[in-house]
Amino acid sequence: MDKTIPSLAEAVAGIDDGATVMIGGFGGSGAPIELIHALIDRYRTTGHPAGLTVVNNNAGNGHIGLAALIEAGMVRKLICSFPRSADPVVFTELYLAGKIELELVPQGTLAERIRAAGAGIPAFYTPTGFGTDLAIGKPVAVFDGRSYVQERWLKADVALVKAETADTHGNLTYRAAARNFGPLMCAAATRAIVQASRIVPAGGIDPEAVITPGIFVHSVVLVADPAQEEVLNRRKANYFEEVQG
Amino acid sequence: MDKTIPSLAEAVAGIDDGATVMIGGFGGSGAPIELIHALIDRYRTTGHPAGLTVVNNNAGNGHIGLAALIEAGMVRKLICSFPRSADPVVFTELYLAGKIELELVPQGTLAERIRAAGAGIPAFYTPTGFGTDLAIGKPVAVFDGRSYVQERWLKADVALVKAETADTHGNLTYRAAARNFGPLMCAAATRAIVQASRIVPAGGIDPEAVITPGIFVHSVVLVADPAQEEVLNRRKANYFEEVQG
Amino acid sequence: MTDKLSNAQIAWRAAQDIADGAYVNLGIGFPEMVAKFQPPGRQAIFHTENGILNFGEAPPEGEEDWDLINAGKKAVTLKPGAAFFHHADSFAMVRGGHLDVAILGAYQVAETGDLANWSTGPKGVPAVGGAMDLVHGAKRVAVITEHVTKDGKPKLLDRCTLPLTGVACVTRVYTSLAVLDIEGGRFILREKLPALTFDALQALTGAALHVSGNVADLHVPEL
Amino acid sequence: MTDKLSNAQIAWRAAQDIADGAYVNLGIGFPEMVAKFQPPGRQAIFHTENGILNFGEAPPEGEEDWDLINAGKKAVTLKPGAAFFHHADSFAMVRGGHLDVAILGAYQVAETGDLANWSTGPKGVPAVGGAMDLVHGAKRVAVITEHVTKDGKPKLLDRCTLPLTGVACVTRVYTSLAVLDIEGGRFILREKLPALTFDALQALTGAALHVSGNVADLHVPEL
Repeated sequence: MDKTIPSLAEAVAGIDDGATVMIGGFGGSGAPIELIHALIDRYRTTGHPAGLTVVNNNAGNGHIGLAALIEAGMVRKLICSFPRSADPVVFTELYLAGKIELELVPQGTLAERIRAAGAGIPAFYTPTGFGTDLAIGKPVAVFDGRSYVQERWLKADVALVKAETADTHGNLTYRAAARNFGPLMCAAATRAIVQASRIVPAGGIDPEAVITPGIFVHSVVLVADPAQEEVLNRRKANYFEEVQG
Repeated sequence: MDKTIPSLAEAVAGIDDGATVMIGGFGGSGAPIELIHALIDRYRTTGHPAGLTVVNNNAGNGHIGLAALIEAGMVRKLICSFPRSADPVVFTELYLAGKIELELVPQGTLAERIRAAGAGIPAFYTPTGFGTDLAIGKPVAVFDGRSYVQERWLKADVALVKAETADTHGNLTYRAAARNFGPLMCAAATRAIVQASRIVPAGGIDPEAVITPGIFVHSVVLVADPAQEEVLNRRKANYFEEVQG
Repeated sequence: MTDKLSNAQIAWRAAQDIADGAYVNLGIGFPEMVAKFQPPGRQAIFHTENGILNFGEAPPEGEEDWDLINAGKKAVTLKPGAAFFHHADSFAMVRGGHLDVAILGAYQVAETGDLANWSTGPKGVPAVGGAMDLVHGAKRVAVITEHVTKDGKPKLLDRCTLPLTGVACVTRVYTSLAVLDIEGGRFILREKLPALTFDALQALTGAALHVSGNVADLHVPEL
Repeated sequence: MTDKLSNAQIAWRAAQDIADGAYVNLGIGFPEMVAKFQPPGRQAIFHTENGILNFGEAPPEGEEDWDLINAGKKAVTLKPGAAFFHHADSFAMVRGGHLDVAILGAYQVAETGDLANWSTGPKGVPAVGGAMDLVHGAKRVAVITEHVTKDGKPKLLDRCTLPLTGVACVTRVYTSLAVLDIEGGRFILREKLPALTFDALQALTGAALHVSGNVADLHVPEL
């Protein structure tokens, strides 16, 4: 078994128009910049995939990574908890112009909905959001005298996730707080595509140290020295200028 | 912050009559034998705690550990998935005599109910058990054309868990498949009491390697060379004969 | 050829349908035997409910590590690329549809796909383990079983009479006499022992057998 | 003493109520300041939604590790005994009642304990983050806030007029003028600036103030 894919372009080749794509990361920590840029590269060459629904905690920052994906016009709808950042201009302008749809989800509910999808739990109850505008239209139930909102699982066709070390079976470790949504998204997606800073043979990761077991991972591609969103933005990097210019 | 407790007796001192006690382990793997025996020791000296509800995957094996806890007469009710073992005579006789109550729960539902308790999820839907005797009386709902059973969280007053390494903050690692229910039970209990083969200062466990973060753990007690249920049973160990004689 | 397959032969036949790289859970007891018969060049990844992916055979006696066991509480070893995880993650793998195949034993299987394999009735101590989760989780749920009970009663029925493990969950049954798919609420006969006539098999089966396309000979090596 | 507390002084006052060893989540922005004012001898363990327990101060500029950030996306450092975990485990800590204290900012707080702190209405881009989870998760939810808005309107009200973050969740409010508990649907005044009369405070508050026992002087050091 070898889940390694030789190139970023091949890794993102099978993502269809209209797909729901989960993208790991919390802000720049864990953002799979190279996978995202490979997906934009493909769109700029082929016109596909378009009309994506993207699930991420945020809505991008500056003009690279998720922000560039949105700026390229590939995203129809965003499901996130916090569409603000140091430089959220790309999303903000499209949103205020009515050109991108937003489903705002409380962060813990977002995490749990994704976790539920991976765990085969179609719905669960949470106290989060009860009595607020974000619970409008959702079923409510009382347990032990307290009111809860029913939330549904959130599945995806594809997850794009950044890991630290992968083995050829797809077992993953992460780096510090870059872990965040990664393990949940791998399990919630029909196809989890992972960029890893290091790929080792099966047996190269201590079974005790595995954070995402390989059963949740479908493709692994090596990105040995991955970009860090925050570093790119501090030097005002711009996907479009760098690719075009 | 130091969650270390100097002795097993002190670790189990505050468990009340009628408490719900989760006990980690799957069969003998992860069974906190020393904590269980300390609890029996206390009962045999003081008559407390009695009338316990115990949550474990199994119902004990032989005459040590959980089986001995049941044999001592401390357990009113058992919540488990598989009350069979190589030598289940203690539970079997009491059960068939109507002297102990059994709530049988599918294993994955047991795990998820415990996980839900720790995660603040009062209820969730699962396909498991739909249409079977174990779903009788439970609410049913249809999502996306498929039928699911509503299950409730399962909380405990106390969890008794066996870890490999603990630090003074209560961060834990486990050994191989001894992990099983441990992380879930720590989070689901008001008080998680952990026996560890090794206790290190804060900073002694790599933050990446922590399996149970200390926030879920309340007391840690050192058991440097813990007994293994399977090994004890292969030499026909008996808690009562060894203590008495 | 004997008049029926041995357990090993049933397990062998089931093993032929497991693809290389498949994630597989084998029920405790008889189904564990399937692991022995992986065809050359194929390597499945075995999952056990108690939190291991990619475990291997039992260690030599005396070298057991009792923290390294399978769902049947038997000592196992690890293969390269193994992983440990807790019980909620383990059943996320099960319930979340991440296993390619689960192979289970059966008391009874119905043409509806219903399975009864956990309880023979109200007597004794009931025990369910992970069976109810597995039948609603794996992408493909197969059963291996004798075709009839020890006293000759059919185990393949129109409706199960014993307490159910799951509803409409089994899609393939490997028996000591035949291989059958369950499709649209019917048993479709795919393979049968060559010496056995359709009518003879039907007489040993408690539900109507259907044919859709070819019925192949069930050929299994001596084991 | 100035006529109202600075943000640092409000944060200082809130920090005095955090016990040694408490697990604490501080909302992004102003509440993060509370961490600076832990009394000597006490050490809380700070949780951040994005998966760290026991993080510490920002590193020196130029030494940031951008995989090691807090919920406000600011670089942090680790203290001994830190742990990483994924987002579902992180919010299990929040929702499951494992945090001792959450301290949040507020646009409005009602005597019912309702909190509004995520949306100023339908204009602009809404963003909620983890606030709605925190208010229903931590054992104690406290708010730190100016007593009135920049244009002098009360922020402590009988009912919130802005979109709610949570219902009946706040139990203590630290303002630039006073410390109040919320009990039984009422604001109970616990401390106020010595120079301020009860009536003057009431005039700046959009809900009835109640007294139950002593009202202490709110004393805070110059910071």
